[in-house]
Amino acid sequence: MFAVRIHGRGGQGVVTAAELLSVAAFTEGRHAQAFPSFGSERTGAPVVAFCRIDTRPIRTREPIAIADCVIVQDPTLLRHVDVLAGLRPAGSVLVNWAGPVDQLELPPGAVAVAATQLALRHVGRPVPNAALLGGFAALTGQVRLESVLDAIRGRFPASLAAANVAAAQEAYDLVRAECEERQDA
Amino acid sequence: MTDKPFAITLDIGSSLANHTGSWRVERPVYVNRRPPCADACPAGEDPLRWLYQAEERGYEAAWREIMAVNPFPAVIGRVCYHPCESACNRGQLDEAVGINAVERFLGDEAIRQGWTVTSSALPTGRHVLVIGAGPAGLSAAYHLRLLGHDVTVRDGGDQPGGMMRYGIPAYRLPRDVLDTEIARIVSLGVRLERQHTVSDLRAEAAGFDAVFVAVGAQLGRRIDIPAGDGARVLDAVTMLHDVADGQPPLLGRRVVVYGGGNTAMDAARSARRIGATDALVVYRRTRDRMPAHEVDLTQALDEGITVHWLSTLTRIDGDRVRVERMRLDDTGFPQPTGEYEDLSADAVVLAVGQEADLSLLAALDGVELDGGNVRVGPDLMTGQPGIFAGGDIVGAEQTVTNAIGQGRRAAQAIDAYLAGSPAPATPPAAPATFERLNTWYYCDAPATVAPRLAAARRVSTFDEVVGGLDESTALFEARRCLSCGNCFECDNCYGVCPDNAIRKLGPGLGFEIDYDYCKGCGLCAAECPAGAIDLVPEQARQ
Amino acid sequence: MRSQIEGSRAVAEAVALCRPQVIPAYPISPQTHIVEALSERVASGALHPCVFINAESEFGAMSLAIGACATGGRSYTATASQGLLFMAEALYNAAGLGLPIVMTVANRAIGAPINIWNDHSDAMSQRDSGWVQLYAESNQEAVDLHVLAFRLAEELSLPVMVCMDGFVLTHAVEPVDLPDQAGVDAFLPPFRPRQVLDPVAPVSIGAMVGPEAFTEVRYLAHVRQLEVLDRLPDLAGELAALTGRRISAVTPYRCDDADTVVVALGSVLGTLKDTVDELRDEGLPVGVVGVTAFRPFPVRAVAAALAGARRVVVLERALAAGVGGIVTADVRAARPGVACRTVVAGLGGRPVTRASLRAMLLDAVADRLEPLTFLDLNREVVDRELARAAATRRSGPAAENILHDLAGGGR
Amino acid sequence: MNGQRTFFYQVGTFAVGNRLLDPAMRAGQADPDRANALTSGHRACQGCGEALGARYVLDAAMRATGGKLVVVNATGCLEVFSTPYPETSWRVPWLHSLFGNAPAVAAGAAATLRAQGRDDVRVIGQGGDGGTVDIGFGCLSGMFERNDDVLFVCYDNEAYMNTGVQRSGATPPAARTATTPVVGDRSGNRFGQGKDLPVIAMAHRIPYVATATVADLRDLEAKVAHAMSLHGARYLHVLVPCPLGWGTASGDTVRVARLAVESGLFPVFEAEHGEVTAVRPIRRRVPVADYLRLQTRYRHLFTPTRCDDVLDAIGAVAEDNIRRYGLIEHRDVEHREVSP
Repeated sequence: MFAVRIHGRGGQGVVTAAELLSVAAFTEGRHAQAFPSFGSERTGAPVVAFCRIDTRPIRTREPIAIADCVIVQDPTLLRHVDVLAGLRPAGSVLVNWAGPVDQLELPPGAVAVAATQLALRHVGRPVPNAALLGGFAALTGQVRLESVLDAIRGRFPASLAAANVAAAQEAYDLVRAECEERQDA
Repeated sequence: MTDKPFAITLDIGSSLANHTGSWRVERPVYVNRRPPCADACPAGEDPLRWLYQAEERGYEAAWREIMAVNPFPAVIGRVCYHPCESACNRGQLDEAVGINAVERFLGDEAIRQGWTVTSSALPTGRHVLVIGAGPAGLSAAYHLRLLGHDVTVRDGGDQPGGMMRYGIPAYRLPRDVLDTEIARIVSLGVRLERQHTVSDLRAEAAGFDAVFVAVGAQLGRRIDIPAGDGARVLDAVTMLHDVADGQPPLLGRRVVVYGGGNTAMDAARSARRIGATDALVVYRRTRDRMPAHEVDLTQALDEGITVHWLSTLTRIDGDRVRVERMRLDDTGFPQPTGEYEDLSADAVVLAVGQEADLSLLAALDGVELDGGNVRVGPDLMTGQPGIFAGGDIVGAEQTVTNAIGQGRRAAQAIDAYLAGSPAPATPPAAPATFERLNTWYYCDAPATVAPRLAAARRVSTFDEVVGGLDESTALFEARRCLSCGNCFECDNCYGVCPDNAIRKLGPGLGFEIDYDYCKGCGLCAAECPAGAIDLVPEQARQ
Repeated sequence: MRSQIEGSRAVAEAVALCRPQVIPAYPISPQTHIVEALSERVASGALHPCVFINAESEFGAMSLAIGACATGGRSYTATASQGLLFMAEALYNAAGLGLPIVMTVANRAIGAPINIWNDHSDAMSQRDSGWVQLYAESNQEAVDLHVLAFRLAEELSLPVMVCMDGFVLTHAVEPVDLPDQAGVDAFLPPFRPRQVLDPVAPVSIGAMVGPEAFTEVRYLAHVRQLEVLDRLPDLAGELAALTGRRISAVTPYRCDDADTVVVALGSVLGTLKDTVDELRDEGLPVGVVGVTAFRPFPVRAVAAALAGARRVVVLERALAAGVGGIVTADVRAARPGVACRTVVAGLGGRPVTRASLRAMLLDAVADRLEPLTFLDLNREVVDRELARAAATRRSGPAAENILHDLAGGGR
Repeated sequence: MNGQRTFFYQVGTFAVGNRLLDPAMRAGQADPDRANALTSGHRACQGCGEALGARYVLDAAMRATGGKLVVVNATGCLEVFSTPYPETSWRVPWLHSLFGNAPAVAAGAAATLRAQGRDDVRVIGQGGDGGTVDIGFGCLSGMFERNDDVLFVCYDNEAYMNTGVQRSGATPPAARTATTPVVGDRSGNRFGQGKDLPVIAMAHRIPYVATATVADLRDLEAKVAHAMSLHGARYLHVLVPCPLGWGTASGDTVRVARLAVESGLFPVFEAEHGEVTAVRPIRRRVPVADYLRLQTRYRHLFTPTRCDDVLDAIGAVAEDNIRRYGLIEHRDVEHREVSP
């Protein structure tokens, strides 16, 4: 079981990200369960979505308290939300951030990718979710990039999908490079 | 009920099992009430019945409906003063139905179409003598023939018709119309003996099984007015008779007619037609008390005749007459005022009433006279068995219509007499009053105004003054009938019953109430335009 | 076809496969995604012929469904929570008229205080409405139950409510296997109504029934509902031939030698099963009985599933104030004489965690469980409020005070 | 108005039939083979206006649709008196669901017919004023705004008669009901506009709105026929006097409905897409007192003393209607005033 928690704000595609991640896992023949934090929050409010990935059918329905990975779609949340709550000691953190990650007071393993910038460049709108999923694939290896890209292609109309695929691809490359760099370091 | 859920889903129309008639405390009943027109008709017609036929363009049927009662539709359609219209309930709504005009249309249509009547009764072998070929005599003769009796009519005149011919000017009753309707009666097999003045009734009655005396009131009443030399005074009856005979009297330029009845109007209007430039009617009371009918007065006034109201003739002197102004006392009776006025007059025509010559009957045993009239029983039989009398001589209203009614009643009484059985008495139906009508349902439709000849033209001729209705206007007029007290199949009862408890039986068959379901709400009665449904209390059952 | 899909969408797909002809709906969280997906399928022509109606209320929606169904149209709607309550009068009516409407209830709490999150208060409030109630454990089961529901409803002329936990299932994306159209068509023949508004064969539906027949009508309705239990195995078998998955009115899980068994409905069963697996691994003889058909209540099947249990815990997602459990009463009746505890859990969307369940089961096994337990109840808050209430004895919304307390204020 | 006036007949426009008219020009109710959608044996009170109105409307609709009609009925007198187990008086496909949902149930029926391509079968929803203007109003408004293909007919008897004459949103000012009693200075129902549902219906801009009464059958039938010739949401508001609730003689049902119109208190009109298109002019105007006096629910306005202020206020309502709808026709021909 691999549990992912995604933090973001209403309107940033947090729920979609969790769903796409589950689809990517599903296409790889694994079981996955994605679900949002069930709230009445409106656009802009902090929101959370979850994704479980397992090789066996997933029966449990409880919210993810112990996460293997946390994705932060909006770095401004870090000031208000304890995004690291329940993160396993060796858990991964992927944050949407254009600057150096050490500015963010995150655990050492945290990786930043400028997902909003990538989205603006490729999609034209500040929707960082696809890029972050690319980054997730690179960071955790839980899903293959191609599965993420297929999930994106299956979800959006062709041109929008292509733009998001490009963003995800580039994020994947950046994070992979970053990880390799760290490994090398 | 097959697979349908128990109790929740039901087969349609199953409530017919529930007989709601048990709720009823009053039951509606269709009735035929006596309409005011029929009630008022001296001839015994039931105009509603023939208007009903005419409404459907069943003109021949309508005419035959009249002919069953009155053999003179075309005549009556002209000369009747139509008390039916005075009584007509529609008069309280807008204007009375022009019953008379429709009757004339039907009578004329019969003449145009050549419709005839035949008697379907088996010959009785009985022979009735009718004395007088006026409206009463001819009506009696007609009905007696329809009943299968042989009839002989004896009349002293050159032509049959009596007062219809000699009392009513041709401009009101064209002679060809009269002749045709009389000929139709004669053609039924009536033996008509003209110029046969009966003076010895006992002798003449020999060989007859019954006699009907209908000699009419042919004598102009004379009154005592001081008259000087050279005064030219005539009575209206004689004058009109002479005019009818084609021998009009010379009256001069200015004619004064004294009297206020229809005969006075006829005399004045005839005077104008035979050369008088001025015709002045002197009458002792006011217009609203005048016995002449409004329509006659109006037409007379239209023709330039003037009326001197509240005036009596006190003296006739040469070419002058003196009249005294009158005033009405509290009882409406005219009282002299002592104020006088002189008028110039080349002739004075007295139209102050008519009397009968009853010498014919006076000699008979058992026959009683009462003033100027013969006393008869309810069956019009005089004190002498087998001798009946009717028309003007029995003291009834002296109109053609009444005379026709008298003739019919006499025929029925004679028939019963000959059969040795009293005429069956049917109790009169309850009246169809205006209050019973639901007038909402009748369209607003004022009376058709009959076309009239131009006054200028009618003064100089005896052409008919009042024109007839054409087919469309007659139909319209007929359809204005409210059918008071009698169903005319408007379907209202059938429509307004909330319980569908009225069955429609088909054209001409009316309706039937299904008392299994009728709850007695009374809507049918309330919404019946004609007031032809009564609500009667249900009887308690044992 | 198996796909990774949101529960609401999966249900919408399943409903669409059943070819409903009329779908009236009024939006209420968390049902919205289902009817949105259906409206899209109707608008696109993918679901045809079908009329989607935006009703003016849930009462209107159920009434539209009543009219549609009575006219012979396969009718479907979905609602939740207050919406279900707003339908209440029409629910009884649809059942009383025997109209086979299928409805999804995305289970949600009932206010006040208003709460949009999941529990079973809504459906439980309508348990006596005459509707068949089927509860889904997973989205897969929700899909299968919907297909089954139409067949069951139409065969028996009864309305069927498929209950799935709001958000927890409706908004969860997980693998679901959808049957193919041909398979559904074979399983579900065209709707042949027992009674129908039709000018060709007019009937009056909905008569007023007085004392002389009302008891009989009700008795027949009861018998008819019980027929569901007789018919369900056959239909489930037919459906299993199509899907490979078998639906049961009652599903025991590791009950064979269990002396403590938890009875529950809905999605909490998954978490419960994981918890039981955990405890079994530790050697505790515990089991779970999942109740899929709550109405009619499968008395014999529940009794059989609990035959070996010494302790029964009924995990309730609703509360009958003043009594406690709702399902408990029926379980007790099915298995009289066995100690039966009620645990009220997950009200108003509170997560039912494995940790809490585990602790509760350990208590149960140790006979430490109160007859009525509120799982994860914040004792401190309620005690404070009760104390305050006892002191002031005033009416008013306790919720306000509790929220205030939780926010850290405390008065 | 739709009903063509036939002059030159003793009875043309106003009576149900008349043998003189071409059968095609007679009211449908004159037809010996009329549908009798509501047949004998029902348990309505004597002289029930609603029973009459319902048969008028449904027979006309059956005629207009060639018998292809289904009917949905709200709870109320009409439902109770027509379908007590084990008997029904309906001869049309008929469904009763609830008090407040008839418009929605009817719309549902229409939806099935549309989905099944049976557009030839038409749907009528019907109910009393309570089921229409009060408890059923939400569903009705929804049906209107969606323009569902339903003719909804309100049989307005101006109170909850089924439950024993309580006030409804359609109860007129000053009327006494069981819940607007005449006690002390209180004079029945309070004054106000009430719920003018025809006008509210018009505000939905639906294809057709009309008012009618059981006193003018031809007008009513013409309106039903016209309504059935249209599609979409249509509304017909029929005044149906209730002898029980109004305190009128059972035989006066039609008369009192007629007086409601002739006094100006019940405007008869039709509207399409929110615009008034035709008005039935007053034929023989009467003072409102003539209408009110027949009804014991207004008895307190006449005894023990005549309440001229209240009568004037009711008269003002009539005047307002007359002005608003132009109910007095200015004709060249002067017509005599005769009380009907």
